Amino acid sequence: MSPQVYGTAAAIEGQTNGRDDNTVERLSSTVSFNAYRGGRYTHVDLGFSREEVLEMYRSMLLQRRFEERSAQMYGKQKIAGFLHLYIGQEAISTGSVQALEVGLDTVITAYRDHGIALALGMTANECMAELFGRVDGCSQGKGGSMHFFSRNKRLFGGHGIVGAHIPLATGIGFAHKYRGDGGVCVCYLGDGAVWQGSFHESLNLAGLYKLPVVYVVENNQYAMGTSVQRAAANADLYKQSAGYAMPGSLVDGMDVFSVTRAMRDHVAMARSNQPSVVEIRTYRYRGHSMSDPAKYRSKEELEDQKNQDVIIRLKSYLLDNEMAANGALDAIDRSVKQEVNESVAFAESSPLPPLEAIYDHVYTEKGFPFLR
Amino acid sequence: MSPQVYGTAAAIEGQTNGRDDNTVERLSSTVSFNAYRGGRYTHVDLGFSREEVLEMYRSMLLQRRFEERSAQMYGKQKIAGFLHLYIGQEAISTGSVQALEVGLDTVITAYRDHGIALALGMTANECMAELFGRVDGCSQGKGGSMHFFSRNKRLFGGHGIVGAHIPLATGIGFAHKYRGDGGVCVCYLGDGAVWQGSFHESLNLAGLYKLPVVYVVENNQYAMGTSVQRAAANADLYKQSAGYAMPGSLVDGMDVFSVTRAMRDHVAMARSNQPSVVEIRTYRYRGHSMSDPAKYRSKEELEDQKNQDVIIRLKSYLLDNEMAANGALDAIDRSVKQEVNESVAFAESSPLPPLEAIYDHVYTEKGFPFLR
Amino acid sequence: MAQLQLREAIRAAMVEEMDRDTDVFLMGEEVAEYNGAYKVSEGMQDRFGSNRVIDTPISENGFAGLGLGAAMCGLRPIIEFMTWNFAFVAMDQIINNAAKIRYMSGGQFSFPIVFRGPNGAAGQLAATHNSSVESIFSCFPGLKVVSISNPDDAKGLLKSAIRDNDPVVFLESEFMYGMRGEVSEEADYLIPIGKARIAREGDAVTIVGHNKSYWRAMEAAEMLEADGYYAEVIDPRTIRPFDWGTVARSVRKTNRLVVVDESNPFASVSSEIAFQVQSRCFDYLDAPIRRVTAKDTPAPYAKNLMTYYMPSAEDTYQACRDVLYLD
Amino acid sequence: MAQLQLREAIRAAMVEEMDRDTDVFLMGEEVAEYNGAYKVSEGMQDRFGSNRVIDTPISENGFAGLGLGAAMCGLRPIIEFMTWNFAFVAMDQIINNAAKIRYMSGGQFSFPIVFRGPNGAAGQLAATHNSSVESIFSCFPGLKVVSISNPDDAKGLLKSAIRDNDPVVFLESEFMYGMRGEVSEEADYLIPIGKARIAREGDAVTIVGHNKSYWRAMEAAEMLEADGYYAEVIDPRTIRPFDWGTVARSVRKTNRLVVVDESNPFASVSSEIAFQVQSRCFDYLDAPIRRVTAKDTPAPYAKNLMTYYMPSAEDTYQACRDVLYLD
Ligand SMILES: Cc1ncc(C[n+]2csc(CCOP(=O)(O)OP(=O)(O)O)c2C)c(N)n1
Ligand SMILES: Cc1ncc(C[n+]2csc(CCOP(=O)(O)OP(=O)(O)O)c2C)c(N)n1
Ligand SMILES: [Mg+2]
Ligand SMILES: [Mg+2]
Repeated sequence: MSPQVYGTAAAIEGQTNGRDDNTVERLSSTVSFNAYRGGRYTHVDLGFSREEVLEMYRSMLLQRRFEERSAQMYGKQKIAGFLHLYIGQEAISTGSVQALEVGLDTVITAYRDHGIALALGMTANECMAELFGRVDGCSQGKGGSMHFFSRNKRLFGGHGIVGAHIPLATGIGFAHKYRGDGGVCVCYLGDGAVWQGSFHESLNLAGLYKLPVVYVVENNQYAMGTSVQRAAANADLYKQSAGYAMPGSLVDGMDVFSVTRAMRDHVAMARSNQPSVVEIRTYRYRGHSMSDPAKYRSKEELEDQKNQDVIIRLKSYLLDNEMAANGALDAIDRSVKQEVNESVAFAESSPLPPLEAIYDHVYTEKGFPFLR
Repeated sequence: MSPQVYGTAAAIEGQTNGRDDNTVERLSSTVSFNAYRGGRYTHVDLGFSREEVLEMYRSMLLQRRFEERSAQMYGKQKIAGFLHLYIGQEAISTGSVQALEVGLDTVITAYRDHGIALALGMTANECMAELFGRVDGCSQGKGGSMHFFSRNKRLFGGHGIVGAHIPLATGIGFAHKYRGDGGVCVCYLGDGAVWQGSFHESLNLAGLYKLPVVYVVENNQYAMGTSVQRAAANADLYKQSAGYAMPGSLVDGMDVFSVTRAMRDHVAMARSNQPSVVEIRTYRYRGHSMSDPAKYRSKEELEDQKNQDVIIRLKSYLLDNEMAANGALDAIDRSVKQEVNESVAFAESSPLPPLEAIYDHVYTEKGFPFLR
Repeated sequence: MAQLQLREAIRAAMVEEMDRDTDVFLMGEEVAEYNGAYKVSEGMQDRFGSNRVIDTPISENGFAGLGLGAAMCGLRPIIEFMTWNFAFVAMDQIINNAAKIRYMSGGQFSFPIVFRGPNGAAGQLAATHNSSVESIFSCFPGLKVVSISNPDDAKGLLKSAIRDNDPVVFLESEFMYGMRGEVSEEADYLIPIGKARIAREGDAVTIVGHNKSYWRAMEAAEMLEADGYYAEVIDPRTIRPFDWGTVARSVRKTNRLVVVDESNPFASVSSEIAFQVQSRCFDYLDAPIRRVTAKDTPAPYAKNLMTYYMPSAEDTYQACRDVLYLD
Repeated sequence: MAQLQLREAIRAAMVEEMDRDTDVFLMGEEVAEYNGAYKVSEGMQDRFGSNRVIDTPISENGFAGLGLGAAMCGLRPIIEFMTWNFAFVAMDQIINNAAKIRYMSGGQFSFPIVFRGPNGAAGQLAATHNSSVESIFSCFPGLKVVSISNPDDAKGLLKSAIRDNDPVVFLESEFMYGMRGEVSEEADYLIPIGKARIAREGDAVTIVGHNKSYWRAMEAAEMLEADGYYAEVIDPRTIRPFDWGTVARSVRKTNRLVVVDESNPFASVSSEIAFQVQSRCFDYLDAPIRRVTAKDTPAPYAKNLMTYYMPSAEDTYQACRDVLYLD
């Protein structure tokens, strides 16, 4: 081998620390990652006012109640197809929105998308109407639960094919940079999506082109019935970043403040065109979708996790720090419930799309000659 | 986050060394890899007899002369399609075959496959006849240069779609383990193939199922006209192993002894069901294929590399160590040239497949009702 | 005869073949511990152990290729796609490797493998979860494509597919998994690949339909019978190779053909049937061949649109009346 | 009119559109520093810089998706596949994302993107390097598919494709890149997507052929002329949407149709043409529709087999004689 080739390797490695049997050398280096534990950050550290924290509380509750109601409506067959609930993961959507410039920055996620949609400020009305398959839905009834979109809030979907949206995120980041608009793209994916090749191709492209993208792995411990340990050769998902020479972090997803702090750091990196990977450990309380009895985990495990509930935790924080009284928090809950109830009424009264709308939105072109 | 989740992370990391700003912790760990430098191993270290070394010399020369002759034949339009020459990389094929049990172990590679075919003991005749598209070719004239196969030598191809053979290798390894036949699969791929998702999916599957596969990246510095640096977010390709918690090594591919040593170590790991990644740094002297003028690199770079030539280097070794005289080495060259000349005559005289053979080998089933 | 659900018939085929031949194994997402996303493989991990019933990460390209590599070594993998919609990420493995390597190797390496899973629409799942892939795979010489409409065929054809030495794309249906039907209990019940089934005899019009569409064909035939016309209904069962003889013989008798196919229309199986039948039965056709397909759009979510999207028995009935010049 | 090679015409279209609109960029393997694997993009990196002419790693799925994400933001990417054979690893992005997201978003996000590269056979490259993908992509509503046969069309259609707000699959040919032809120098030379070209008028038989097959059609027409028969040759130019009107009008005049299509036959474009024409021209057809396609096998390497594999002018000529009942 030519000396310069080894030169490169050595330079990158930093050191060559001896041989293990007189002939084989060891190349060693240190890799490090950030960790954002729960219970470390106060709202003061993060610069949040009392009102802002209450707003976050309200947002998490809205996501929770919206989905509880959706589940009921699914039972009543008002909603069909797949319905994947985000319940338990609301700190991720809510915390990360605190790091974003909504309207400039872009967001894309998989099919478990109600939480982020509401956190971004999409209305319960347009979301519920979409679940009902009505014209006033955020995707005009064409997409359903898995395919929430909002041009306005820059939510680029809601995507049902595991891993398929990750290259899109990479391209959205590319567009931010190409245009120099200062925005960044946040891409959420499940722990299961890490093992799609599209994730790896995307990380390499983002690292190579230095794109403003944050890849956020929402590790809720399971991909359907498969735990991370049963899917991963290396269960520390944040370490994937190292293969692409980019920063990686591990975050406690049961604490909305930890998420906020981590996402602010990573969004800031992205703003200076440094892509990165964030693994946020969380838990989904419900089954994978409505048909999943979730027998693959124990009751104890689930109860343990519910004790960490993100909403109860923030509630205790508000009470403990005397930022709000019980009554005020109850009032928020009532107002959220009312908002959700109204969204159901709104969805019920929104019309079904007319049959000819089946041909709308296939092409931008008007009058495309479909085969009929 | 539940304490046990962090528990896991901390345990894997080994240590948590402080915070960088009072709130964000660093998780650090050491990753290490083996390095097999050139010029470190003698044939005695490796237990090779003089005859065995001469046999390796002959094999490398055969690969070289075979391809030089193929290039001529391509110029005369006896060979068509794509022709990718291995010239410069022969230490990899030759060194790794020393680590294999030919007939038990399995080998699969991309389209730059002549070298490994000959190193495995496939005859110049069957290889040249394949290039000529004749019935006596190793793939009966159906595959051409990119698709050498030998059931006998357990060469599972010759594959033209970059990265597509890597999952096959994973499955071949799976079959070794399923059957418990003690064999291992060695999968060669180019530096360019590392950025196909199929590589990453395969590493994860192999790591998860503990499959007996060695993934060998033949890093010849370029994928067509794209240097590794221009394709990789992280140009140390062997480090990809870390993401899948498997061993990785960096090897000097210009020294056949270093390759032998490294491959023996990694094949041994595979035999105990530990998959791994080996990056072997090498260089191709010719263009990517016959039509490539290779303007993307400097004359100096090429000359530098040729000074490291694997064959000249082994020749010097033989002469310096008085293991063979110049005359004996020349005789080997003459015999190799004759073998190659005969293969051309053989190929010329082998018949073209009959036209009806176009329907052979599509299905195992006889009498499949093709549309005609 | 046993009364089995479609999923049970598929499972019975797999279990029998795995009992018979230790080279057969099942691999896919959630097939083992979860007992199958649609419970097709329920109990199989318990029976055969986790070395032969194997869960995978969500890496379709990787595990489809893994199956192919194992098949090259003589194993007989059954690779389950949770649905065929997720096979597009594994397309290259199926099209470039499964279909072509045997050819490129001059016949040295074969692929005794089955790729199976539910195909086509499964309700209000929107555009990416309702693809019909039969025409896509049938294009490619080297593959065989089977599509089933009932439990008995499922068992007999899947057993044949598992024993076949060529790669078989085996298309099931999420909607039909719960459907019950009589299933042969013959010891070695094998239905040959490549033979259509005449499900109902008639002389007025031939209706061809596979998978779910077969049932639309049967419903339309009943509606026609009320009008006094007897339709001949053919379930092709195998798409590649297609049993042209059976269809052509029928059309020479009925002089009319309607194809029901839930694929999007362009270059679909129905197109190929039209080509072949006009070519083989030119002088026998008394009316243009009609087809009833999914709309020429992606699949929508909204309930009314999704119903409208799918080919219906009513539309099939109307197409039959049209080719009979009844209105 | 300028005399340009096909590759130069394609380049001219890209250069003009990139001059006109900074949202247009070109991305693909070896498109920039190497000047294109087939020199289609020669000089473009020098002209537009490496921010707009961008080399990629060998990650088709990744960069196809990157292009789509950029298109969702309103950029107008031109994504080059070195050849379409390598698009199978990116199939999911094209089929599930490019074709369907606009629909699923209720029209909120569009995909003004062109995927382009050489399609079909390119000589003795064996099975994985000779795929014709037009029927595969034409299946999918949401995509447009253009296939070109000459430099002038290449320029006019590619400019239209780049300006189109929907995703366009643009099919070229490695074999034809060096072919010279007259190309319009009009300032804004746009050929509408969806309009066929009648290349040669005649009354005896209609021959439809696109891309390389167009030239087989023209050669066959000349051979027929020597026999005293005038074939009408139609180059559809766009496969999706297909200009059925032009073909149907021609068949109503000639009463006979031969389709040349270098795809494998099953469920190919030729199948769809057969369906549509028998449906639209049933009473006008004096003979069954014939087609001349690649063999129903993977593509072989050996020279004689590869020649035999491809549809030839002679076979096309013979098919015309057959439908004219001349032998
Ligand atoms: C390519 C693909 N394969 C399989 C599926 C079926 N599927 C849907 S969700 C899912 C699990 C994904 O788990 P994860 O990524 O962890 O996300 P989570 O559901 O936990 O949010 C699977 C296998 C799919 N939609 N796409
Ligand atoms: C999926 C795919 N994309 C693109 C190509 C075209 N192609 C053939 S070889 C090659 C370069 C591969 O480089 P590398 O993996 O480093 O192997 P090397 O040629 O150096 O041996 C490319 C881009 C292909 N064959 N397959
Ligand atoms: Mg998960
Ligand atoms: Mg290389």
